[in-house]
Amino acid sequence: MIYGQPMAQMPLDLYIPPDAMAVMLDAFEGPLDLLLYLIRKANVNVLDIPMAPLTVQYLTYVEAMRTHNLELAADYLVMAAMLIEIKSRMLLPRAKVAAGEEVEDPRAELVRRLIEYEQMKLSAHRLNEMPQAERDFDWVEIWVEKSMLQRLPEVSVDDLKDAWSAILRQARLHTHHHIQREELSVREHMGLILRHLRDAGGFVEFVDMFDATLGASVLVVHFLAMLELAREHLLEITQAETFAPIYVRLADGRVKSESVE
Amino acid sequence: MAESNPNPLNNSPVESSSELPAMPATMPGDTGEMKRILEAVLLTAQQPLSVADLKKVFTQEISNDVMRVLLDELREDWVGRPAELMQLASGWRFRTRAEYLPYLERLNPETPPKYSRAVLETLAIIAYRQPVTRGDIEDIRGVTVATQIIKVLEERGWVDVVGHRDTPGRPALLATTKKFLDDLGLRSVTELPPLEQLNQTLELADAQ
Amino acid sequence: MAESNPNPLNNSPVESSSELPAMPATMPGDTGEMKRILEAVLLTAQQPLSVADLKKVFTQEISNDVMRVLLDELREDWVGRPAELMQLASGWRFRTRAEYLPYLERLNPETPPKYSRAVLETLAIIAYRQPVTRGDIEDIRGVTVATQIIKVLEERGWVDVVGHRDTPGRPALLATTKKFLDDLGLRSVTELPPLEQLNQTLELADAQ
Repeated sequence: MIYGQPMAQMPLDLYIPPDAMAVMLDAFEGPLDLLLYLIRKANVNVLDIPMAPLTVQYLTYVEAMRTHNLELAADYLVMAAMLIEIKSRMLLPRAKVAAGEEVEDPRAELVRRLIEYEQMKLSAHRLNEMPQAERDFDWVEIWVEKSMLQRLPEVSVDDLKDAWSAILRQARLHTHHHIQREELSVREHMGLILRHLRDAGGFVEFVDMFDATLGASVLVVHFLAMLELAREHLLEITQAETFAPIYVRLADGRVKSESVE
Repeated sequence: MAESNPNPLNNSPVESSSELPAMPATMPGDTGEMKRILEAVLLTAQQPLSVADLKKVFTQEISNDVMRVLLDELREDWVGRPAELMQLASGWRFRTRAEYLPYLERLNPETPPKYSRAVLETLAIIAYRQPVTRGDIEDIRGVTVATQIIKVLEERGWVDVVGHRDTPGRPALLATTKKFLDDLGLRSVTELPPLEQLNQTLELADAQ
Repeated sequence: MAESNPNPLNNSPVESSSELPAMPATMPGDTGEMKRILEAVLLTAQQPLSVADLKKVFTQEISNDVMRVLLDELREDWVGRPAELMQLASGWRFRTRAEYLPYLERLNPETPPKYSRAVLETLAIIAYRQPVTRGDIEDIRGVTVATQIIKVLEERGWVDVVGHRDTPGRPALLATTKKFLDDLGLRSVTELPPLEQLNQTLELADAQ
């Protein structure tokens, strides 16, 4: 940075080459920045600013900027006016104040602003030195192949009930067909029997179709289901001769022929 | 899909590691650090990186063989970890292992897909009237049942063929499976909501 | 090698164990698997994830203490590796260690955003003096603040309007965002570098 070059005294007359001036103006973030530069460069205490030489020097810069037709921000002129005002107040004899009352230094506000600005300027520099996303590191973000996660629709019992209600509502429009009323448990056992026969190759001895451990009521339902299947010609119940074993056979030509082979 | 082969390296005829030389003595630099560099690059990559891309990362020249050894080692390092280094058609990239996807899903739940009315009605008919043929379902619904609908339910493992009705064409008899009961939290189809009330409503309507 | 500690659970000397309870006896499930789940989720995260987010991932209830232990262990597991698990303002996320950026840049030579002094000074004032109006910033900097400067910071997602001051014109009050803290690796503005104590000199001078 441009700080820290000690100088025995502030040069009252200072020449800056025109192109250097353009560069310098660019380098300053505003009048406070320029003032800080002048103060630091002269190595004077910010708390005891020699207002007269500082003002002269500041005005020299501003004048130089103006003569080089650089677009001069109004902020620089406002600051110039402020410096001149402080300088003139410094020249006035101090009014006597009652004991204990503080005497306000005309420079106090300027000093407060310079210090706060310098603090922020240094903080900006520090922030910029901290590791920053994208500039100094990247976020880890590996790939997720969402299609690998097969999402299946969820169905609840209520969905089925609603679907059934919809079917019934629809069925009113088709009065020609009837929806049979049967015990659901019988229908379930019809499925179980068919599955049992299918898995066993289509041919099972009657007694093997029943699991006595399931209890009487289940056995009854199972038997009813078997009779219903026979009535619907889905299976055959055969007995070669009296007292011979009874067989239950899937009334499925294909399966039957396979089981015969 | 390009990722269908979870371990494409083992059967890539050209680059199979058995043909590769062991880490050459001329291996430049510190291979541990080189792997860490590759890892950093691959962990942040927005798309798969080709071997040519990965070579650009290093200032020194790296042969394809060396790069291959490094990538193979890096992939080995990630065995047993929740992501895997994949070689895809367009290059290398890390990918979350499938078994961790349900956890990611819980973080950003998407609305689950839904079955169409046709699928639900078909399922309801099979559940309440099993065993039924496709013709039975069509009679009850009053419309043709697309093969696709039955297929969806079969693929889900909720419905299967339990036999064939002994009528012309020997139509398949469909019934619900044990998986269907498990998935719906039922012990038996008798636990489905009773239909008496619904049927009575219908009869009432029919009588009018 | 990065994997020098293949089973970090067995010798996890939980960093901050002095403040934290040891792994409680009631620890649910397999902690190794829980860490892998957390790792999977954090490696894929598109933004930092809060502890509340991370808890959602598990079906079982997990206490903040247990989550903290798991995260600390996971961070330990990544020591010496090219990425690090960071605790940031809005949660936890993996990022690459700064020394690997030159390699990443070689692959993706996008010029990272470099901010002008005006932007940086404005950012510093918003960060250290928040909430501030544009007028406050202009007072401190002694110059007009171009709309573009604020816009750059807003577009980066580092600064936003948090309210309006109840003065004529109801000027917008600007403050830094969580993203600003995340992007600088901070958990809170209190972790910003302390301000230079320049005003001590002022007090000294006043006393004279």
